[in-house]
Amino acid sequence: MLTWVALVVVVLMLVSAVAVLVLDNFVAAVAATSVVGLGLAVLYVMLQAPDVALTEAAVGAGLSGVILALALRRLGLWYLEEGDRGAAHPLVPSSHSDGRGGDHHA
Amino acid sequence: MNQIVLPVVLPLLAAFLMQPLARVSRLAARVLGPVVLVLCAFIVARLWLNYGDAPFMVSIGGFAPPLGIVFYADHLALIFAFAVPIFSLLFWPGLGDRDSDASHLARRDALVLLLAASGTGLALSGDLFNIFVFYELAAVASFGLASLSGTTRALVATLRYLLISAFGSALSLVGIAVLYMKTGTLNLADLAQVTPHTLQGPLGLASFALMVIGFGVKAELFPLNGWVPEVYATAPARVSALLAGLVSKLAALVVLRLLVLVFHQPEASQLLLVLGVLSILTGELAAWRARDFPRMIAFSSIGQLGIVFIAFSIDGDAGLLAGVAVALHHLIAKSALFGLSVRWNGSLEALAGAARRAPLAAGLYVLLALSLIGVPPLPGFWAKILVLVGLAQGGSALDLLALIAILLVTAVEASYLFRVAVRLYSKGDSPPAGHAAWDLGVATALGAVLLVSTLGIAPLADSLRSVARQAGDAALYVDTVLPKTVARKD
Amino acid sequence: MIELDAVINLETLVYVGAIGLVAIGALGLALSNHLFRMLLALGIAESGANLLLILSGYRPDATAPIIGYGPVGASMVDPLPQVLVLTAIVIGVGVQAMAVAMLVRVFRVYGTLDVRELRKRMELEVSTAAGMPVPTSEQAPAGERPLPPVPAYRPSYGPIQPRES
Amino acid sequence: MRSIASLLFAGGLAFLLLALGAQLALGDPAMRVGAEYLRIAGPELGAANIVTAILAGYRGLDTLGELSILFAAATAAGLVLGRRRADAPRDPPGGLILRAGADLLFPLLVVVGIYIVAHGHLTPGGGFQGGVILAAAFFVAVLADPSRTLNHAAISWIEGLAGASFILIGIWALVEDGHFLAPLLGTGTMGQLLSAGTLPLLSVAIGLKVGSELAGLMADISDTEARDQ
Repeated sequence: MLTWVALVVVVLMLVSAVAVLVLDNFVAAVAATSVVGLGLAVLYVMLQAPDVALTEAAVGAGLSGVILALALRRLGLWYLEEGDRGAAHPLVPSSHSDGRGGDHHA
Repeated sequence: MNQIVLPVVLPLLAAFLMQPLARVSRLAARVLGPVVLVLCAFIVARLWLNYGDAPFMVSIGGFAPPLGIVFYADHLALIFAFAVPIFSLLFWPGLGDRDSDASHLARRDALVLLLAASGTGLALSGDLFNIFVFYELAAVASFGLASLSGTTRALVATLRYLLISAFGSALSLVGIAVLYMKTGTLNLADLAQVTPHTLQGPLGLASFALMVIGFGVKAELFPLNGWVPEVYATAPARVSALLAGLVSKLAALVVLRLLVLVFHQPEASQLLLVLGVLSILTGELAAWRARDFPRMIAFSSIGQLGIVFIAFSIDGDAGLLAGVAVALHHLIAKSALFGLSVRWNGSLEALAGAARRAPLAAGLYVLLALSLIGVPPLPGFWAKILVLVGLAQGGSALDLLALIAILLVTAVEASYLFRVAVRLYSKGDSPPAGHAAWDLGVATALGAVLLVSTLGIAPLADSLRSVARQAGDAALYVDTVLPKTVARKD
Repeated sequence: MIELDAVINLETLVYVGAIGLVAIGALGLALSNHLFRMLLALGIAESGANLLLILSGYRPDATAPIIGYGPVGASMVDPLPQVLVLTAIVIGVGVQAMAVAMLVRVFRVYGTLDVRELRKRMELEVSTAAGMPVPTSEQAPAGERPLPPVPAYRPSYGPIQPRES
Repeated sequence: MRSIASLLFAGGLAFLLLALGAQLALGDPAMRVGAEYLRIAGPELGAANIVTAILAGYRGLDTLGELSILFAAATAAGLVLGRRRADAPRDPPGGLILRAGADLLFPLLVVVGIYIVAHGHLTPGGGFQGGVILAAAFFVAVLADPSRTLNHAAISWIEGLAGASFILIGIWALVEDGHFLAPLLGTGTMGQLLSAGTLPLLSVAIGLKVGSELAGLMADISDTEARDQ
């Protein structure tokens, strides 16, 4: 049973990790990194590492998510839908029209 | 003997207190850093004089190894533990600027102190993960220092450096995980005992490769050295001098310890040899094409460090001696060159006529260039000849390939270094301004060290030989750190 | 329910997951041209390394290394890798925060986070500051929009001038 | 071209490590020092949580290095971001729910953070985890209403003194016992709050240092003006 849970978590984590790389929307990408962090925390509990799980949950899923989200606002990458690209979002009065910084995959 | 931790923790203490102190007294904060560094150098020198004949071991917290972290001080470690505070002082960034923001100055001084502490820690530590931690500390402190000029180009260069370096650290962490899974210990002496029968073959090689690539980032080793020219072209010249001179040698020292103690297998040496050859070829050819002074000496330092790693790959004490000699020579010569680049930071064309404005600096440049190329009586020649002789004695196809590569790049090196020398002594309309007294003084002092060691090359070679023999003696390391009758605390 | 344990055990699963994370992170670092994306990829690679390290101390049927946490006398997992990972996690978040600070500054001046664009402008600025001739047009890829003007050099930490766009 | 090379590299790395996995004896670690820690860490240091015992005891120097790294990162970030302009625009305050929530959350987070720091030697958690939660507490307050700023002078005093006290406890041990960071003050009774000698003291220093460092870092980032219009 536990192995099933682990399988689901590992698959979810890998899918989210790929999503971080391919999602166009940076808010979604940051959310996906938080999912990776949460998955890690679950795996740490299963691997009998409660201290690490607590830290990973606080840091990987919480703190670093907050820092990255903050960065998104400062970098003008905070748009929730494709159509919002570049337009000033109500949440971010300071976002700039040039501020989307295209992401080109090679 | 237990005071050997002080040169690591006192700079940390000073760095932590720097900013509150700057709020109380600016003057105290400005002098705190140099005072602490002088104190550290003094402590190391005193311990070296009193106990330095045989290597000694200090367990942190009194926990007997392999449970606790240990510091291991042999001659080589003590040389670097002494050089770190001295070079940090020589290239202390706080002299002669009029920046008035006290908290800016306090932060900058704190970063240099953190770099010094991590450097001493890297030289002394005898625990793999502790080395990793100090390596990371050196990395983070150098990110801050590399972006010190505050220009956006420096930030871009630093960001790329950060990504490369952090990725390298992740790789070496994977290497540590593989190693720990098989051996169950992190103490270098303990590893030296168990790796011969637990970590051989492809697994050991993979673990070594991951760690060498990771720790090789700071040592400017081949795959992950793309950051070097950008950072040295944009960072303040004194910071470049510290990174290229000192920090790269400390990373090389870590690789040396890994090779001697943990991964004592021929495949590991061959891997190092190949990476070293690739480093010298890419580095020196790029230096030949460089059009500005800082990047030229940055690329040339990639090449020189490649020679160090080639030397380490030679079997036995001869290789260690050659590697240590090249590394120490490069530490002195390249630091002095970067000291000169404080003012000569522009394109090579702009250096025309600089010899008339700054005759001493131009003379120093010629001396340093001759030594780097390896012209006979200078120490650089002896260092290089040791490598070549070692390779010739090794005699395998790879060794001979490396030998040819070194000879080839020496010609390239001579061509681009002389090109600059000619330009210095040619006629020019607007030569760059002369150097500040401190920078010129430091470069002169380092040049004088080179000249003096030319005169005393025979005794110097003898003492270096004993240093190398000690550093290459894995059995001595194990016996010192893990004495047969385990002396527990109290 | 299918008996999964007969096919694969927890350790192997986690091992595959950890290696996958490292590989995906490496791939992201190599392929992406956006600095922020590269930072996210770096975090993923570090997570993979941490997971691998935890795995290096795990053994089945052992409890967490806290006395009184599991049944008395039960064997415990190796505590040392957990300590190392705690350290590594905190190092990782520190580096990440510092990188974010640098990203914010770079973006404020250059207005882009595309690595190729940034490197081009960095090269240009370095050349200009060194007094070297600017790389000629044949080195610039054809068909792209011309580079925006280089902001004049300003002393560190002065007020940031608005960039014309 | 580059993408193909990177794909090959990453794929090769993964393949290599997966192939080596067979030799790794997963789930059967060597436990060379690990078993020794499990055997003696409890009695020797008096801490029920062996992870904390190793973190602040056996590998206290690593922890000091880690605090220094966090400090270096915060220092470098402060250098990079510089001072904010007085007239720079700030983000608007969050909505009513966020502000009310933050006011409720703040005392809760502070209490939880202090609890986790203080019980690090007994239960999962310790200086780092508690410190992160403390930092979050202060940061949530700033996030809800950006016009409230953290007092930078206070932060720099706390982080300076917390870090210094960690080192000074170590130097005290060097003078007293002859070894830097050696455990002092006896072990006490395992399981009680006041046990494990200097470990809880070190834990508190770690918690304060990590908390103030991270709070300062986040405040610095959030304080920088958004891009100039």
